Amino acid sequence: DKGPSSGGAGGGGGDVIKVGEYASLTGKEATFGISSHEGTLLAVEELNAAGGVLGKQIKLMTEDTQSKPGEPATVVNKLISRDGAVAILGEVASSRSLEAAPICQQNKIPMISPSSTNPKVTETGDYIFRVCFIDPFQGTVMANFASHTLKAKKVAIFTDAKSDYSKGLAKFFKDKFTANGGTISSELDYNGGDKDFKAQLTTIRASSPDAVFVPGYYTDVALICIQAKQLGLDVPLLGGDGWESEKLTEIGKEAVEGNYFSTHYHPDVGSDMSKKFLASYQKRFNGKLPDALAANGYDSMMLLADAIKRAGGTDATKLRDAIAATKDLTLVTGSITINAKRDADKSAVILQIKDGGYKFLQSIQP
Amino acid sequence: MLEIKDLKVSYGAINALRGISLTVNKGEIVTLIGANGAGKSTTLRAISGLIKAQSGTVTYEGKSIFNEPAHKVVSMGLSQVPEGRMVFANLSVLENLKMGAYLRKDKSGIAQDMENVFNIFPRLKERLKQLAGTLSGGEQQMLAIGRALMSKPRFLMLDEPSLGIAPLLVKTIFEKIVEINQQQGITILLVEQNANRALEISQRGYVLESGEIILHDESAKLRANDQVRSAYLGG
Amino acid sequence: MTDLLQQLINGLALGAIYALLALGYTMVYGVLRFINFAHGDVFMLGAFAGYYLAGPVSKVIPAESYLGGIVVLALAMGICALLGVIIELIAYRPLRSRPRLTVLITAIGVSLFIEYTCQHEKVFGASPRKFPDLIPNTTWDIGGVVVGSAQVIVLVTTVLLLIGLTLIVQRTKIGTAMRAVSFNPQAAALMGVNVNHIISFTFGLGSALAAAGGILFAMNYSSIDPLMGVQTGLKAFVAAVLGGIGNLPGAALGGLLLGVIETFAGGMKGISNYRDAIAFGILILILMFRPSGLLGKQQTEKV
Amino acid sequence: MKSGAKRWLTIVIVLIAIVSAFSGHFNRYYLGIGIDIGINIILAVSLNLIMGHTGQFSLGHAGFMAVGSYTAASFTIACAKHAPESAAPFLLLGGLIIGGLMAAICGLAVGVPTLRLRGDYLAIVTLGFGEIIRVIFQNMEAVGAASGLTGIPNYTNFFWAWAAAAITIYVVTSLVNSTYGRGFIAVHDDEVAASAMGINPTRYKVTAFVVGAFFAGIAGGLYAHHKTVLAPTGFDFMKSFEIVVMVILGGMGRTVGVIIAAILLTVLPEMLRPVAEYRMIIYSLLIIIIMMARPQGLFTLKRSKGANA
Amino acid sequence: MSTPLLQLDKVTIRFGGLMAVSTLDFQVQENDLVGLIGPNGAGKTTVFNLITGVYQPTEGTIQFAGSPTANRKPHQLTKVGIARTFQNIRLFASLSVFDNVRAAMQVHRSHGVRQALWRGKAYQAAEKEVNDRVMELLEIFKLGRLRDEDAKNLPYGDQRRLEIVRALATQPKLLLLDEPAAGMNPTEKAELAGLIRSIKERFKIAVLLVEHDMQLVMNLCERITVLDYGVKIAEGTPTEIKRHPKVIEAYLGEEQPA
Ligand SMILES: Nc1ncnc2c1ncn2[C@@H]1O[C@H](COP(=O)(O)OP(=O)(O)OP(=O)(O)O)[C@@H](O)[C@H]1O
Ligand SMILES: Nc1ncnc2c1ncn2[C@@H]1O[C@H](COP(=O)(O)OP(=O)(O)OP(=O)(O)O)[C@@H](O)[C@H]1O
Ligand SMILES: [Mg+2]
Ligand SMILES: [Mg+2]
Repeated sequence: DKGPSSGGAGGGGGDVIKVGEYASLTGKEATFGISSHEGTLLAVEELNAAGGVLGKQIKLMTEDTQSKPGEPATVVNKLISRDGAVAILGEVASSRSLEAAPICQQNKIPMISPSSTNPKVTETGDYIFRVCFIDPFQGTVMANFASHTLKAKKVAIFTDAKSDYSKGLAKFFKDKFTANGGTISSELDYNGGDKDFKAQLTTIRASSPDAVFVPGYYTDVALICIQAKQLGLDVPLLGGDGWESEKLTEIGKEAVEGNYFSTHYHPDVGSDMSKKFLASYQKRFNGKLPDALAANGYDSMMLLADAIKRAGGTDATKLRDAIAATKDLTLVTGSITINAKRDADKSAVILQIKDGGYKFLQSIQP
Repeated sequence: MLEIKDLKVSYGAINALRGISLTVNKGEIVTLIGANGAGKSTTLRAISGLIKAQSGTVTYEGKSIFNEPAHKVVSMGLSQVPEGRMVFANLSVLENLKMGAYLRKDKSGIAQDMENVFNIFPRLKERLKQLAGTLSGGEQQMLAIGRALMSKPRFLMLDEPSLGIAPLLVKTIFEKIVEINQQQGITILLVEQNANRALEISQRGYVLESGEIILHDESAKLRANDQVRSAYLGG
Repeated sequence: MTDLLQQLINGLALGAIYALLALGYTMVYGVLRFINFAHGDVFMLGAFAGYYLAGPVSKVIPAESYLGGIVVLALAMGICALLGVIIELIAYRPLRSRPRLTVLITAIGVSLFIEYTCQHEKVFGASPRKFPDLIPNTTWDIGGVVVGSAQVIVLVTTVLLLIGLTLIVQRTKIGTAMRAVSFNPQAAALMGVNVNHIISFTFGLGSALAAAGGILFAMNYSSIDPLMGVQTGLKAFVAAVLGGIGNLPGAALGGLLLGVIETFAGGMKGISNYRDAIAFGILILILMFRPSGLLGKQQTEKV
Repeated sequence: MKSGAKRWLTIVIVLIAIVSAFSGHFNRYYLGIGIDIGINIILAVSLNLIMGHTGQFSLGHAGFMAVGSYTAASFTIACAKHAPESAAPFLLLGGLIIGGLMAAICGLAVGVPTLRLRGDYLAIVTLGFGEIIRVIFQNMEAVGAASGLTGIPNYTNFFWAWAAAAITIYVVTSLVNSTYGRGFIAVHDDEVAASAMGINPTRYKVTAFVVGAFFAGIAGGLYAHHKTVLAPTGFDFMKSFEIVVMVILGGMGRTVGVIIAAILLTVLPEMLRPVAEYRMIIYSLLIIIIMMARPQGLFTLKRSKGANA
Repeated sequence: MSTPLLQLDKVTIRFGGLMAVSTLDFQVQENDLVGLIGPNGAGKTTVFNLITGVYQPTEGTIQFAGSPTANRKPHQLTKVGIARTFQNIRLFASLSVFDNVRAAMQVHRSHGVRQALWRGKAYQAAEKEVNDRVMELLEIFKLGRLRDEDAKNLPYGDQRRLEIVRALATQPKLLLLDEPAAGMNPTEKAELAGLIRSIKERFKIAVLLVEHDMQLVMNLCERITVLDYGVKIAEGTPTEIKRHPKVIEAYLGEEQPA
């Protein structure tokens, strides 16, 4: 059926609001994509249960990208051109968000990325937004923490060469940390999904750092912590929000104890919304604890809903302007303001892993 | 000992056998001759279970072996020297011979038969360790025959055993065929292009043409038959 | 020096896992002449079998004991052997007489099927899990060189299995039959070999090896997930080819070598991000000079 | 396929041009899939020359595609700044050709030293080559490293994709159906006999590699200007597998079958989208089932025989 | 006397410890029909492999048409005029009968990739000429009606004949036939003998024949060389060879068919 189509205009009519989501639900990065999707799903369910937005139910249309480049372009085209989505949410991986962003921009459909931290994503155009940190912020936060709080002089950096998130954080960490007067004792790379890190860790051990910065995802980080311990590398390991997941402590056990990472919130100091989210997520998903990606997924939908309300509808330009005008909106991951670069300004917290849980250390304003 | 009735085989659209019937009695040597592509090899393959026939009956020692898998048929004492030799190229000569005795358990019997094979084909003994794939064509043919004998068959089917064999050895091979038939009591179904020789040593013969048996008689009579002489014996 | 030694140990332990998996690839290849791409997935299933068995077994035999570990290993190997036999029966056997590339695609299909099915939330789900400690986990620190018990066990198991398999293939009747089937199944059938049995046996054995590899891997690295077999399986396959596919000692050698190369490349500053490229580069170089792998025989085809 | 071949090619390209003139009316999603199909046809048909016709098991096709895509994209990105909008088709064409040539050079670089290798050894080396390419791009900051190359102009349209596909099909079939080209299949069937018949196996194998790689590079260039973003992970061995599956599913050496397989394997996953979470499970099952139902390949029309036929 | 077409000087080849051919001197003149016989494993096929460049001799030299063949690849030697058939048939199994011959014809065609793609007038004329020649050759061997059959589906005897046609298509000066009559019955063999003689005359080529059928060899060949264990044990006319005691002992056996 090749009938002519609306080409993506409208779609807001009728009694539902169609929101498109693309996520890696299968493939190598499925575990992250699924988390993010679950957060978004929860938000939609809560919104609909509360009567929807502007009296309309939200219809979430989710497409799987299989963690594969090339797919986002196809599915976002489908969501916009065939299914008539008025806004797009996604993705976790920046490289895939970067593929979808030009299409949204071209079709003038607002896109909000929950967790793509690469600065380039929102540079694509004025319809592209995000609710997460960007690499410079988190990298800087942890560099300052290493220099000022840990008083580290020599730090090793261990990066996931496959992930631009990891590389971004590493770069900004390095810039700030050396600016603070520290030295980088060694820089090594791994490939996300590797299981054996002993080779690199042995070299890191030989450079005798005061701490190791590992800006990666919990799946790898848990193993890195274990193998570092095994090799007798007894210095603190630091990371970013990619660490946050119950899996980190479940797999890493005592090996992850005492390490530090930055993330969005901690229940102890978070808003009521954070606490409520924690409870409802656990209830909805069989007792599973939400990770940072789930929280961002949730927030991306909530931010969109808020903007739709303020825009009074789903007219693309108005919606875009409303998203851009978001200010001090309290969400799960903190109070969010969309800045001129269409990135989210929000505070970060630094946590330490203690007794299988997280201990709040400090909160940092953007 | 072996009785085939109305056996039909086809390869896709090609009807290789259009319903042939043939019998081999215990202790006999029977020859199957025919032009290229007549279906001789197909007959042997269908008997030994290497290919599936469409219809017909194959009875061996009173039991039906129609479309039984090859390894079952072999375990009943029926062995084949296949066309194109099919030696195990990546195994040594010795291992090939041992494979022939795969189903046997009697160590001393195996050793004795091995000696027997070496008596017929001394060349094989010289090359025990050589990989079968590097043997000359004739050497491979010797190995294929030797290997079949190692299974101590009661019924042996030979598909062109003299193919590519030097004259002196051809003579030996035919002598040995007679010898194993008479001394060991092995019944033999022989496919040969060297029809003269084959009919000399066999009791009866069948002539196959385009998938059908057109003649069947005592070997001596076939040799005297004008039609057979002009078509298969070279005038 | 300490670091060099440490890297060597790291490399050997990693390589031993590759070797174990490569043995399975090579076994199946040796008989059927096709690459069983689902091998890496059986490896994963072996690890998950261990994961689910550990609980029940620990009710009978105390957890974190060597006996318990061996029981779990044996059970998982048995389960996967059966699984391998079933996969062959259903997916590969109907295509027996077809060109082996056809079977290869089916194998890729089976591999994808297992991966996606296991990633489904109703099966294992996509996220990684903690693999229980099956055996007492000790590490020895010998002058700065750290060796873990799991690493030692992997190495020892690999060597033992290699010896065992080589004996089976070279010395036993069934081994000769395996080699005969590999070259010419028709002729083998004419010798009275039940080709189906031999192939089932090979698949069973190969899959059991994969399961052993999976469990040892999981013991070493603590976490398991449905895609754990993809990368490792690929590397093991590379190792098998490097050693000369179809050749058992070659597979072991290839695995160890690949592990060591990867480890040294990975541990080098500045090029650690090129680790896989370097490993493959060296592999290509080796094959250039030894086109049939390290221990593979050059198949001289007589014309 | 005789004297008419050239005329056929012209007719088909004109047809494609006419269809694509109306492409503005198509849904972008379907249009995008249409372009994907064109690209996949190029990939499959070109790999078919290497694998199906010449019998070299290559698992590195995605690597050639990567080379072509990155080269073409870098070229157009660099030139687009200085050129007017109307130059787009020429930039694309230039990019495609440069990308194709670059890939062809890589094909030569892989083909020549690996000639001594057979079967699975060749497969491994090509796979290794593909992975090396991927790792290099993943670490090359100039092309965006892990975050990928962005800002590629969206030049590829239905016309370009399908015209390139038509040309690929034309070239590969013309080549193979000529007296010269029978050598490809002869080398596949029996290398020893081929060389005894005066056919230089080396030359044929390298030619297949180079021509195949060239078109893979073209496909890569089209892909780059279609998706407008390139990520190195998109060119890993799974991508090569996908193309191999198309070739084998289509029936090695059967061009029509391979084209149909390329279409089917592009459309099938899209059609399965409604079953969401079961999609890839069903997809993989279908591959297995198709392989069992038609082990000789989807399409087994007799290969065209003599030249007079 | 002019230089022989093919000349082997003290050619030796070893496989490990086995000396398959040992200091062999041997010649073939233009338009000669020479037989090479000997027991199984004597080294006949190996001699073919040496002449065609499949193997390189361990020692000694081979000259073809006056120039040494050392270090030349089989396909290069085919180009200068050596063609062969194989003892274990090696056709291009998945190509049709027609295309088997056509593939062999590309040797002497000047057009390659470029012409095949452009398909100009000259190309089409050349293709047509090839096709005509292929059919002509097939007809000589009565294979014309099988032109579209896949080679692998032919009966054994037809495969053997197709091998000869394919070798002829390379337009050789010297044709090496390795047991061409194997698997044929006496009637078919007689027919084949006639064919070999006629192509030798018609195409003015030399033929070197390996064959175990003595009737065929003795009737056909002008000269015969006998090998045993890689060593030349006799050389001469058929009549001489038939009576040669060494040959009788090693190869022929006592009673000989006429
Ligand atoms: N695998 C096959 N596929 C298709 N046709 C086949 C196959 N094998 C044999 N045939 C055909 O079946 C017919 C009988 O072949 P078969 O091999 O039985 O003949 P034969 O009498 O043994 O001939 P020969 O003397 O040449 O060995 C022939 O027409 C042959 O072309
Ligand atoms: N590649 C090889 N490796 C080892 N031995 C070989 C090789 N090729 C040939 N031989 C040996 O060399 C000897 C000569 O073999 P060749 O094939 O030339 O014999 P032939 O005279 O053609 O015999 P036949 O009449 O049986 O075909 C044989 O004993 C064979 O086993
Ligand atoms: Mg036959
Ligand atoms: Mg020979």
